[in-house]
Amino acid sequence: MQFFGGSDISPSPPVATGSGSNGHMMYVFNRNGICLLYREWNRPLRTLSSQQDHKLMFGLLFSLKSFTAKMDPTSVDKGNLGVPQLPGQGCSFHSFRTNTFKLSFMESPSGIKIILVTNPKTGDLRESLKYIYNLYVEYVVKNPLYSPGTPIKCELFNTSLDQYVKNLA
Amino acid sequence: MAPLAPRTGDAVFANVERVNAELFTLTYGAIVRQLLTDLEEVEEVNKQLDQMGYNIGIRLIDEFLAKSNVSRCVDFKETADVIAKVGLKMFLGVTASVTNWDVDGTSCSLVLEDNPLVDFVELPDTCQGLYYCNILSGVIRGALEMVSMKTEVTWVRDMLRGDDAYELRLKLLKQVPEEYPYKDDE
Amino acid sequence: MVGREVSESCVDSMIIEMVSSYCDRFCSAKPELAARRIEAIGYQVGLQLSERYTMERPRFSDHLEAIKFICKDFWSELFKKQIDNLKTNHRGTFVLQDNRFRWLTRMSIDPSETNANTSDDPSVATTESKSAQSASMHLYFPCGIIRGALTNLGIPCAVSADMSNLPACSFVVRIKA
Amino acid sequence: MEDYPEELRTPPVTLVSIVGFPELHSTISTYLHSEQPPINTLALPDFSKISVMARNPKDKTLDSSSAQPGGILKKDWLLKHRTRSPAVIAALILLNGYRVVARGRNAKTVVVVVQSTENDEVSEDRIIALRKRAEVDSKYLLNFVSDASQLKESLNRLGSTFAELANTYYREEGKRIKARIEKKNTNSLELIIRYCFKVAVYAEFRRDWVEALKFYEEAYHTLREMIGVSIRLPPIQRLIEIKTVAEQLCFKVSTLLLHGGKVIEAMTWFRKHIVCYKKLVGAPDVVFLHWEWVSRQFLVFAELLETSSVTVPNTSSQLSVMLEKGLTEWEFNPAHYYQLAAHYLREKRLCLEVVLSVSEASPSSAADGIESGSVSVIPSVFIGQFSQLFEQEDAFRTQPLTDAEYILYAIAEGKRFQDSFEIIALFKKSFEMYNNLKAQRMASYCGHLMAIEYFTIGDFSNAKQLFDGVANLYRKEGWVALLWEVLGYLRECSRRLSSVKDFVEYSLQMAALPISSSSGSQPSDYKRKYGPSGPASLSQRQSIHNEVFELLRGEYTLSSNEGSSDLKVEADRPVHLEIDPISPLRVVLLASVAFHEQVVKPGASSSLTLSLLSQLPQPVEINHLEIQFNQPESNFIITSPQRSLLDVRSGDQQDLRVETAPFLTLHTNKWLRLTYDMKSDQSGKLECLSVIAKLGPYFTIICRAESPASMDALPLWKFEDHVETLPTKDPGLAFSGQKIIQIEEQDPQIDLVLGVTGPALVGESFLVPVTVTSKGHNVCFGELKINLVDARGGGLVSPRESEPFSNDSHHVQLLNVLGPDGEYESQSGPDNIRSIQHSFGLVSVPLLNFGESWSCKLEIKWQKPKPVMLYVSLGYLPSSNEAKEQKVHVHKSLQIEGKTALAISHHFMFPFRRDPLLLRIVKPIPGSDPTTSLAFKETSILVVNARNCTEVPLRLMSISVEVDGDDTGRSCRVQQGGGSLPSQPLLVPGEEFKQVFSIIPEVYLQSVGVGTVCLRWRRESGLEEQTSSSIIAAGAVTRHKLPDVNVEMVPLVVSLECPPYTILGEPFTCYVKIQNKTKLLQEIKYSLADSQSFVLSGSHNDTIFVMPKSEHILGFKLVPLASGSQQLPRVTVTSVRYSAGFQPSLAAATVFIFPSKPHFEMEDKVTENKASLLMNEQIS
Amino acid sequence: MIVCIAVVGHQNNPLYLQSFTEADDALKLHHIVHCSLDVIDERVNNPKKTGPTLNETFLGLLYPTENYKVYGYLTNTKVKFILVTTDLDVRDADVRNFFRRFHSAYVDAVSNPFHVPGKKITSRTFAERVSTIVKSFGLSTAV
Repeated sequence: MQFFGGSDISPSPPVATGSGSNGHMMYVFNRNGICLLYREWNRPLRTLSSQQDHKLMFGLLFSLKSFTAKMDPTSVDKGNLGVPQLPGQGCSFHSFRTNTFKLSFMESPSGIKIILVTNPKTGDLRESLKYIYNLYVEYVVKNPLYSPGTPIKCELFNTSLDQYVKNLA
Repeated sequence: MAPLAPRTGDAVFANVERVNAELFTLTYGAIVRQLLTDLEEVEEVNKQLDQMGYNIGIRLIDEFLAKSNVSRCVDFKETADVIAKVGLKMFLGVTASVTNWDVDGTSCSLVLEDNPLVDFVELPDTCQGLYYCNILSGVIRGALEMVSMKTEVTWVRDMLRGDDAYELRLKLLKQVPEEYPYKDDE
Repeated sequence: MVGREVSESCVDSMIIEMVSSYCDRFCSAKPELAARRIEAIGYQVGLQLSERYTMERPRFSDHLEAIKFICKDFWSELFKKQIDNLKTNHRGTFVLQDNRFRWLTRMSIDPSETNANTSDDPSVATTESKSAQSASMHLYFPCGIIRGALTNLGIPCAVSADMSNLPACSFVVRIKA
Repeated sequence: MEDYPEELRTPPVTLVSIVGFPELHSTISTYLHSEQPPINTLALPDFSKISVMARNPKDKTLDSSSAQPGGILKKDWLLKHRTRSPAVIAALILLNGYRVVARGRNAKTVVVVVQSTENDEVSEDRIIALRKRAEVDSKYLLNFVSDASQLKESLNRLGSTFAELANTYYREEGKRIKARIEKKNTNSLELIIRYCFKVAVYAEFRRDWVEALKFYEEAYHTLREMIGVSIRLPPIQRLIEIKTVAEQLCFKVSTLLLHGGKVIEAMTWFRKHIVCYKKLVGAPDVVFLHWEWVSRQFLVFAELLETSSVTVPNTSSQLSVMLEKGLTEWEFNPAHYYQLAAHYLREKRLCLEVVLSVSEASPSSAADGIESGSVSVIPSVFIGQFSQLFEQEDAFRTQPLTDAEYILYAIAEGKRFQDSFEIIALFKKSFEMYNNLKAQRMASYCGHLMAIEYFTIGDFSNAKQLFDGVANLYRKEGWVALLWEVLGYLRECSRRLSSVKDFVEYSLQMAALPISSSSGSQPSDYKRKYGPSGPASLSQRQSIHNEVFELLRGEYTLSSNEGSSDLKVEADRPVHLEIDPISPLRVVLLASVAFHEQVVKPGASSSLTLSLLSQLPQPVEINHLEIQFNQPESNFIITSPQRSLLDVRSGDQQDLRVETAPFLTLHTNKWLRLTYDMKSDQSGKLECLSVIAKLGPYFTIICRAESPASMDALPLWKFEDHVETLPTKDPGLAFSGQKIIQIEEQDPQIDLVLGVTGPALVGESFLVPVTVTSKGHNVCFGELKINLVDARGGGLVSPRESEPFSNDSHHVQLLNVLGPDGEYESQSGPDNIRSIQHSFGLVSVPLLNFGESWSCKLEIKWQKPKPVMLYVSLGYLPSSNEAKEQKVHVHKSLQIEGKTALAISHHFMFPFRRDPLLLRIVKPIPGSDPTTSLAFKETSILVVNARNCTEVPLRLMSISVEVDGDDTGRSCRVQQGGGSLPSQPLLVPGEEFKQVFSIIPEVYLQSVGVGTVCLRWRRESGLEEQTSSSIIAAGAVTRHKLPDVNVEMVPLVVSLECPPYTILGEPFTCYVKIQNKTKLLQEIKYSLADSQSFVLSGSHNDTIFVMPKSEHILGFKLVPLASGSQQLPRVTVTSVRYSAGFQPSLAAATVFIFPSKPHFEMEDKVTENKASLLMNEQIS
Repeated sequence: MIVCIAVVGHQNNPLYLQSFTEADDALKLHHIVHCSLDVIDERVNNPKKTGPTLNETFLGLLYPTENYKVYGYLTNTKVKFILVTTDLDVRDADVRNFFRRFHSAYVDAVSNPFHVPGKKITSRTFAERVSTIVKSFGLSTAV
């Protein structure tokens, strides 16, 4: 299927190893912390209202980022904790793992944050996130009917996303 | 594993889907003319073109980042360079040179010898004061804003007005860090 | 500047922006006016393109020849493909169908709305029609191009388009006697 | 071409001469002339006249000697050979009266012996003697018999001989001359040319075109060599002569080519001719002669083309030739050459004018001499030469001219002609030709030049007319530069014609032309390159603008160069211009008017934007504007504060509303946009008609208002590149704005109610009550329109279907309009206009004041069950003074179903236990429903049932069977069984009603109309109260046509008689009565079957005979064995004659048996029984 | 030498007309060009008479006036180019070549967004380009 106008810019979808369908859910936030997309494939237990959920998730990332920056042994200038930074500034984490799930995270310099929650055994998903980012560009940003900053409602995107996440290592 | 190195402008341009420039050039020309008829005031047209450019910029930035593998745009100097060498190339197939930086490195010029927007174009006397390529400045402004650089982009030279090149002046106003959007008392 | 190229997304994003500024900013109140302007822009482009692309070729002897030119050379200049299917009633109406119209390939209507069609909630219905309308706004530009090109070739006509099944799109050309 | 000598224009014709016998000449010459090819005759009465034949001895010397010849071609040579030097001389002689035959040089001689009759014998020897004397070969000694019998053949003989001889003569002459050429015994080009010419001519005599062509061309070429070398004449005249000769040769050549069908060759030849002579302008003083000559070349060639009607080649081969020769379609077209002829004639005129202006400056003596005519110049013997003729003593003597003299002569000649008319004529010719070819642009170019010519000779009205035509084309196609020139002329013309209005219009047009100084930046050299107003430029426009506005302000007077009347604009001579959308002045002032709404309520206000545009180069100050509408009271005036209202308030417009605008100045191509409020109380459309601009005291422009929506691009400007702006700021308005606004009528304050119940029933006259109640408005001049329309579409009228029950073919009909109390509307008041048609009604409503109401009833009748839309609309004036108010309208509509009230059916029966034998003589046509047969003169029973198929109860008023109008008298007697209706019965919905009639057919016919069932009924309740109206009381009628029946004679009637009941065990008798109604003896077999329930006596089966017209009765005694209703033993009666069997039906053969004797009054029971039993029995 | 070159719109309105003569017979040239439209109509309306092959843009020699030759060219978009020259023997190839180059110049000119279709061509670049093409007329053999 022709995703990127035949260009080889984007990583070709990483080969799906192991049994698919271990993606739990995914968030896409923009630079203003608006949740553009929340998609879930397998979340047996939901306790919070979706707003609460989104807010918590964003908060988690936000602080986690400043923590990591703070902790960064390599860089000299350490803003004090909680001081906001520029996207891509300082170091950043790309995933953490709990006993029940793994959260993979990527942020584009334009502040688009993609969070993918999968089962703890999944491997490095950075490429996959990048690929998803490309999907986002192709099917959301370039959709004539999509106005930037609004929640994503694009069939093409959702289908190809589900498709992709379904057989994800 | 290390993130891929940012690509060169040529590499990117070679790989994106391209169309022949005529359609692009003529379409833009038609838009400008229509705006002139509808808005009558040249100043207003400049403004609207810039606005349109801005809107385009905030869309294009993500495609740019996605396809050029540029992972960080924190340093203004770098960023300006990337725009000139990769950004413009990737979309318009032309590159600009980045010149006369000011001392504190917050403003510079992008100089283009030629750009596909202006092929065939010849400003009529009635339209002096029109910045024909104003959409371009808008695009750059918008794109930079998306990477949290508030800038001011203005035309210094314009071949359509008889200058020897197209010169855009980029001035960095401030870099806005991203802040926590929610009230804490929620 | 022969053979000069730009990235496709330049054209795409410019057209997208053009449409949205006319629909949302300049003529937000009156869609028909916006449509008119967008069509006019397309018209001029079509006029100029036909001027360029018919250089170095003998004059067309009849309407059909001109239409065929649009379907073949003209279209592939613009979209790197030809019109997939041309129908006519031999009384001045032609239907040009492009099974995968480049400018619609990335257009996708809000799924919630599409399934909202089935629901009989009027408010949803209106939003649906709204999105359909804004989608159709994107067709005035290509319609204008076609009309411009044909008019310039001496065939005054009216052009409308239908995109009921994306990304296919069919343009209906009605030649004014 | 006409001024060429005839001999040059036409191919030469053989000439012979006959001498003697004048009486025969006419016969002979007419005959010869009619020969093919014809022969001209030179007839001489006798030899004394022979001297007239050309024979000038000089010839010999001149031709042979190589002495310098005086010229190239002799003027009279050709003529001579065609008229005076015959090829053959024929002497007509009588044998006896013989004289010597004088012989012309080289001419062939023939001696013709004339005999009155053939039979007078000519002796051989005399002939010989004669021949000897006359020295003619015997075969040229003909005899000519003049009497009728022989005449013909003699003539033939003559003719052929002459032809032959002539031919040889010309050939020999040709040879002789050719020989000289070949001998090269002369080096004088003149002679060679002359010889070639002669040879060619001789060839022509022989109709040898090829040779002719060859030698003409040779002559032509040789002539070409002469240029420069010859020094015989003074240079100017030398050239003149050469050109003249060249002209002749060229003419000959092209004629031959064209007639030979060699069109392309002719073209190329002619082109060469022009090319090689065009440069030979000659001395400056006589250039005009050259141009005249050139012009003539074109003219002649044009005429040649026209006369030899050539067509553009269209075969590919010709085309290719044409192409490589570089020829184009237009060169095949005389118009092309006429135009050039005209062009060069103009050239000539101009040069001549120059020369004249010079010569006038210095009048020379010689000139006087020549003009005074003491010396006269005449053409010399040689073509293209002139010499002057002196009168000395009594002798004339000619002497050659010096060039100086010649020039003077030529000029003097030149002066005598008014070339302009010639020029105009030529242009006109090509103008018309081009028009016929639909080559409008070429035509208009010619028209243009024509006009200029008129202009120069001061015929301005003609010029103006032409220029106007041309201007239109240039305007249409936007050729501004050309238009400018033409307008310049027009402006000048109208000045000369002293018409101010035109002058102003043209000036304004010019001033508004789209010319920026960049274009038309030409050196300011006016010489005939531009029109009178010089090259087009912005500055010119501005000066013209200023000039005309000064004129309009009356500050400047226009001098029409006649000096007669100076043109001034002033109070008693104001200027009004009208500008409509197609006027060329539209660029001067354009008024676009747009209402901001399309529809508005009366009295409510809407804004109106007025946009003015002018292309004049300078700002224009408007004193005030008047805006005019179709509703005059809406008109208003706009002034700028600078202006005082004094000049506005002129006369009648006192009461007009006055608006002010900040300023009223129009700048070039800038919209002046003004917006004001408008309101009108009058409903209907309010349209802005025109805008009147008053500029200056004496100048007004009335400008037709245009809607932006329907405003197309401006003329002229539409081809110019300048940023277009919209008449209104708001683009929406600019595209859709209209100069018309619709003012709604005020909403009615009236109730219009159609009170109606239930569906209508077919046949009844259905009443629809209509009530008008005033709720605020008074109703004046109210009028009620009623309309019936078929709800299913399609009219209510259907002429096709035959409508048995309605005299006209309307399915549904508006019968009438009844007053509120049911009596006819018409009675209520005379003022009441009212017209009723089948589906349309118009009723006037009396004046109603607030709160009052009025009502009426519409009486509608359905003939067919179908739904109908009823439209009722009320139009009225809310107050009584018609002047201001407009009608207000209320509309109501209602669909009414039409239903059939009663479904009627019927069937026939025979009386109980009485069965006539019907033989069915008529077999029913297969397919058609078998018609019922009734027995003649026998009673049958008709049962009619009517079912109420409505939802309302119906009261039956009467039922009867009526004779159909069409059949005459009663065919059968019908009686209502059980008397008439007891009391009018009431049928509830769905209920059925039966009515019995007895029928006795009284005519014996194949098919007999029984009649029609008429059911009179009316609605019960519901519409009760309205039945007060008479018609309603009458009730509605539903009809049911009974089918025709077939009446038959009955041979036998079998009737069964037995008691309706008996008692168990009690014996009783029953009879079978057989009536024989025929006059024949009838053999009847009968048989009787056994039955368990009865014991019976009497014979079981037997054959009996029934006497004619009598009856036979069979009786059986029976004893019932079982009780209850029992079947009697089956009786079967068979008529042998008709082989028709009969058995009583089961019902008829049933009898009730009581177990024991019941106790009740029997008598009337029986009758009761009969009556009820009668009902359920069918004809078997 | 080329004395005049004109572009005429499909409503037969002049879009561009430039003369290259010192003698100011501009008007005359206007007339010549305008008249030549009749010939073009003729050629286009009944093509059997046209010399060059059917529907070719180059219409060939339209008609010779006394001292000029007029050539025509009709684009697919019904725009006419008209060339007036004083050379008496012109090579077809040269004319064709000229028109080809002129056409592309024209196309670029009308591609200027500020050029309103069907209106006068006022572009200076166009004018310059045209004058160079005119100058080089006949010098180079047809490409």
